[in-house]
Amino acid sequence: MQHLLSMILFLPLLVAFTMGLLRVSIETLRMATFGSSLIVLLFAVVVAFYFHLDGGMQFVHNSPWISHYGINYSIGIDALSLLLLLLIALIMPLIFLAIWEEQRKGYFYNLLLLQTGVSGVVMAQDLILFYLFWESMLLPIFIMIGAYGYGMRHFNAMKIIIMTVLGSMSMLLAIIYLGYTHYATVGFWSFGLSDLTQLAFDSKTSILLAGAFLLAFAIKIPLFGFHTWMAPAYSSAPTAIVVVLSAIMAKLGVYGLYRFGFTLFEVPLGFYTPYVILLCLIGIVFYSIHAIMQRNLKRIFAFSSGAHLSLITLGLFMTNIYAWSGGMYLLATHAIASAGIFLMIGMLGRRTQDIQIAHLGGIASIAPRFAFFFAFFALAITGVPGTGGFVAELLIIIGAFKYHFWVGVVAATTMLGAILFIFWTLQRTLFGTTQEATKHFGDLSAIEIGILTPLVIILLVTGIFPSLLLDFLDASLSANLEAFKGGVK
Amino acid sequence: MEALLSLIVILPFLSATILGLSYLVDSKKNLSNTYYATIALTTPAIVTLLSFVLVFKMSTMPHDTPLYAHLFDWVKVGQLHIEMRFMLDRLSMIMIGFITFIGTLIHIYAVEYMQSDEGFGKFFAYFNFFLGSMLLLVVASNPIIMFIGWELVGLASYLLIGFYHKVSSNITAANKAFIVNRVGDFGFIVALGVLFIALEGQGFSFEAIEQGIGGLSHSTLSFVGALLFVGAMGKSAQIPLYVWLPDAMAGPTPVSALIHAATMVTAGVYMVARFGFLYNEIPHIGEFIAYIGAFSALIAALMASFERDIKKILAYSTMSQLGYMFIAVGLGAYGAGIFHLFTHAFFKALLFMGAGAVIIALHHEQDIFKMGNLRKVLPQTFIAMLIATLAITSIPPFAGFFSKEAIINHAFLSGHYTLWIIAMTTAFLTAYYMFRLIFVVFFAHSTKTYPHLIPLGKMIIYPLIVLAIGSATVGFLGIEHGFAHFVALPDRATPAPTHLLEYGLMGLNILVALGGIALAYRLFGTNPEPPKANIPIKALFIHKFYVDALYNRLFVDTLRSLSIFFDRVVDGAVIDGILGLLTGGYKDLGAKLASFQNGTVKTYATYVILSVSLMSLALIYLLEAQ
Amino acid sequence: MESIIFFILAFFLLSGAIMIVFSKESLYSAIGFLMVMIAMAGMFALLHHSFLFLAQILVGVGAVVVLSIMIILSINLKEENQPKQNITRKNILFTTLIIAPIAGLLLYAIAKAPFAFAPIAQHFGTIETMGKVLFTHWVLPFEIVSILLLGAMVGAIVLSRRRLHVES
Amino acid sequence: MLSPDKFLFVAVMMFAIGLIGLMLRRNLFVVYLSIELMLSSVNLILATFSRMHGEMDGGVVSLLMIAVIAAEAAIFLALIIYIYRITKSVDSQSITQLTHKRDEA
Repeated sequence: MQHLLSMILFLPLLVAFTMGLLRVSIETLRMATFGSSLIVLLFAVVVAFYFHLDGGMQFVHNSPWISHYGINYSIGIDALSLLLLLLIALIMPLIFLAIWEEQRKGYFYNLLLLQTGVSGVVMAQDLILFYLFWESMLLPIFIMIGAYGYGMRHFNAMKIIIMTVLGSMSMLLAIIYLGYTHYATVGFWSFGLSDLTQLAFDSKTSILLAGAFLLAFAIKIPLFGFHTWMAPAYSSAPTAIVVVLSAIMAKLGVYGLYRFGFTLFEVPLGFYTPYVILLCLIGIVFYSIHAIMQRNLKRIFAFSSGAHLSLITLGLFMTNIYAWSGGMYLLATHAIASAGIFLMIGMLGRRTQDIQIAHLGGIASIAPRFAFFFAFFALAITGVPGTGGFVAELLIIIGAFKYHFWVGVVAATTMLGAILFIFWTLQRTLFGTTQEATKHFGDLSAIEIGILTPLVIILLVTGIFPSLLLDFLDASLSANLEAFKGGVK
Repeated sequence: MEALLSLIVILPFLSATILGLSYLVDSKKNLSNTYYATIALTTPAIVTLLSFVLVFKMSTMPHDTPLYAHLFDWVKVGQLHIEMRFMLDRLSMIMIGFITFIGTLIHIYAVEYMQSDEGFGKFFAYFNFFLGSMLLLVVASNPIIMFIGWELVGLASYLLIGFYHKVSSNITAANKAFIVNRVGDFGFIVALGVLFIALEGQGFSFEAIEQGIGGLSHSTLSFVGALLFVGAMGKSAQIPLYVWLPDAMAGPTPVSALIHAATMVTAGVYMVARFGFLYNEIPHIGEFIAYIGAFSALIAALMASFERDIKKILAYSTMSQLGYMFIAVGLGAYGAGIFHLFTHAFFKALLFMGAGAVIIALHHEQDIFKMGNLRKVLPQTFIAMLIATLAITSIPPFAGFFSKEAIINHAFLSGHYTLWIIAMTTAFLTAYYMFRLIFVVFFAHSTKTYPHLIPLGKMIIYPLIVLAIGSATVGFLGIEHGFAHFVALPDRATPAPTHLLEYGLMGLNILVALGGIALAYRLFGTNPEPPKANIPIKALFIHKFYVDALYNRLFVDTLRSLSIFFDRVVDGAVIDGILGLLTGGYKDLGAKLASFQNGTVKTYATYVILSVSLMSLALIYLLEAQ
Repeated sequence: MESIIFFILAFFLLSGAIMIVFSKESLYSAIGFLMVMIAMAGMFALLHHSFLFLAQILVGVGAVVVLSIMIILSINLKEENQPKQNITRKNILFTTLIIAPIAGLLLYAIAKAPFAFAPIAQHFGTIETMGKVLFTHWVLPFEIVSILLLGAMVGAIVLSRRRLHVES
Repeated sequence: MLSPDKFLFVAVMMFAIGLIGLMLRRNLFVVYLSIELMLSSVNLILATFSRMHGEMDGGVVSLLMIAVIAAEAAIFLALIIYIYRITKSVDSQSITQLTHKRDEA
């Protein structure tokens, strides 16, 4: 029980190393990766089972690592981390199923490393450890885009890495400064989150430090103005990576803000709040309009992703319980919905070899199941009632109205934003008459339906019985919100 | 009782799910249409029975004790406590009564109508889903759940309007319907957000809101009221959000019947009536609503007068009749408004189903000027259509007379003479364009024959007969304001009319209607001419005031060019430009430095010597300084 | 007497150096180099380094200079293959400007320090004393230089014999 | 009476002339000889200091330097021949393999 989290964390890495050392065949590798991801899912479910709803940080494990500088291997989870952990554990097996036919081994190795990276980000309670995982998840993505991507893959891989590293460098500097300050004031080095929260800074320093963290997260999310890596990276990346980018990695930016930004910098974040809110609001409108004229399915849904992440970030910065619950809820449901839609774009791409919208159409008349699932996920992204997205958007909009009237009005445009492009996209993708590329479009196979059905069920359950998940988050969020509000005063 | 109420909502969704799953699983089309039709018809039939049981049980109870059915807590965050709880009061009772009844008739009709379509199962999945959504909307006990139903109705209409999805223009129509509806929903959700924050902590069910709004400022209430009405505009196709309605005719005819009679468009009126307590606090917003309604009624009537497509004529007539309802609810005559909604459901369903019968008999011909003399060929349809037309033109004793008269009289008695004049004009136009349709389709070209007519089945004819009887008789429910008293909505009082005035107004109404019929007969009785755009004002009417073109230019083109602008300029030039300056700076610097590395050993030697020389200078300086 | 010899040697030394740098023909530069080497040997002799004097004559003059002249003659540069030298005034000025500080620093150092010759000990600079020091304190450098020479020999052979493929 | 200054002065002048040659000339022979010149000047300085302090160590280093000069001569001359074979010239400008080429970047 003590080492459950560590096992979740390092099992994929271990599998990757073992398989790599043994130089196994592609079949073995495929089975091993899928098996390991299932085991991880099992462990994650066990963790969720033993998780106490109102217990704060749990499954904490602490062992010294580089003790001279106070860097510890320190992990633990609270409700939100657990939520993300479950998402990761759920989505990874589906990705492995979706790339079952893949012959390039690099896919599997990189995805295994990626899984360790993203899981580590969610669990890390030590800032250096966090940074380590934060950067390590970038590397497989860089390799995957560069090696297996499409289009201008080298340029786009460079673009994503340069932009995100720009942010993480600033964060690293801030982390080191924090550790040093702990050394200077308390007398020994420490990078533990709980230690660093005790530190006090003068307002100017703390605003700079908070800004450094914010930059890293803003680029990862990405907020408006830091987003130009997003669409190229999405369009160049292989499907598996797009799913991870959209469903998991972007969410980790928000998670980082929540875990580190809001814990370490209650006051200075107040300084940034108006600007961040402005960026989020611009983002909601901007991304939606931007998506209209895109010609590539991946790019369209990349922008849709951006709009929703802006909405989630907005919810986070409203700092009231409605918006926080809504934000976290959207985090989960959008992860599921976007995983679904990008997996389907992958399936579509395998069938047509082309995801330019102009070359598609008429799928609904020859592949009704595909059309049903695709339309379902697209509608789930627009936040149709009955899917989880609606609940989340409703909560965020209410939270935004509580914050300020005009913020609420702009936040409510998210209801309009998604439909502007998604319905047109559906029209040109699914409906109408078939074209050259879609003439022999095969309907979904049993495996593919098996991949997508869990996602559909989750979306429906979260939409119809939202209190299940909301109650799960409520205690943790309320406690953190109280702590945050206390810190501000 | 609670269980029955829950079942009314749950059953249609359940059967929609079963139908949808069957359709998806059955990829080889093994399941027969009978299988789908059985499930699809059983559900609304059961639901209708249940709702009748409830209606009879409820009508004996006092009107202020609604029936509640609590299912589960939907959301509980902070002060936001939303229960999935259904409420059945007199208003929702009337609504579920006619929604389920007329909905069932349309289902029966649709089984025959859609018989040969390959998407038969899918169609009924959508149909049941539509019905369920509408019922959810109606019985919701708080605005949030109502909004869910509201949205789902929009989704269902999207799916059904775009049912023939191989033709791209149908999907465009469906998109238009959904997007315009969402614009309205945007108003709705903003209103709900403001209202919730204003009432935070007092609960958010309709009862709680009714108790809580006393403490709110007048401006807040006006704002909320106006924005809620924006939602109603979208759903009920009022100016300026009506553009989706005529295009929505792209769907199969039963869909049009369902949208226009029993579901969807009635939602806006219902919602305003549901929030009647709120609008009573802000009569000036109510007047605004009434004016919007009046102008919608007039404009729609004008457009209908120049339309050639039989379904679009009916669509505009719906918009026009909805305008009447909004006049009523805007002026506080909620009972009258709902009564017109009720009667309208009967005759509009009948009109659409009749039109559908004509269309299907003529191999999907929709242009009325290609029809004529159908009176002899389709006698049952003709009779049914005639009854419905008489009802909509408010000729006594047909249903529309009672309800429309109540509205027009209310406008007159409450002193809104402008509204009254507009309403009378519209009544005249209504009679004109409806009888234009009747004359052109059933009377004109009395020698025309139809060799390839498709015979109509029983399942098409019987619902027509039932509805014809309904259209002829349900109006009597409204005698002496019986209906309004029964619904027990918070109507605003008007001065009681003298008997002379009352009979005078009634006579005027009938006269105006007869005048319209006479004009229609004069122009179209024997030898009709299709409308020609020979004078500018006519062209304006025929082209629907160019509103579609205007909206396209104003919104669609703007958004598209904005999107391209964002892509090329904001992202491409500005943001990447700034980034490019950063990275490009390094690149240029690198290029400059690279030119120092010219490959010539001598130059390198020079660098070394130059460095040594500089160091020497520094040393000399330091030594001297000592 | 020693001063006169010194000035004569210095004159040869510096004029040889100038000849190296400024003569157009490589052969004249080599002859300048010869002068420098011989003058250097004389300087060693003046400094009582008798063994160094010998070594300089043997190695410097006998081996290095002769080798250089031999190479120059064997290459036999034609006129058009001579590098086109443009010793402009600007070049000279630039060079002087750069080198002046270095020379200045060195001269400054010489001028500042009080230098004087210590009295000569017996057997200073003879083979015997040199050998004693060389094989006691300086054994390791000596051996390293041996290896260096060996390496240089191998290198020279490799470079001048095989024609390596070089991408143009 | 001789003083070390004079020897040192001569050595510095030699060194400076060597440097000038190194910078000014393109003929590889001259470059080589200039380098030799500079080495020799250092040799002279070493010998002068050795004499100045009456210690033999300077002289020993000077001796080793002579060996180095010989080694250097061997390598340098071999290189000159090598370059001459490739480029058919003894111009230092003709060796441009180290250039940063833009198109390959």
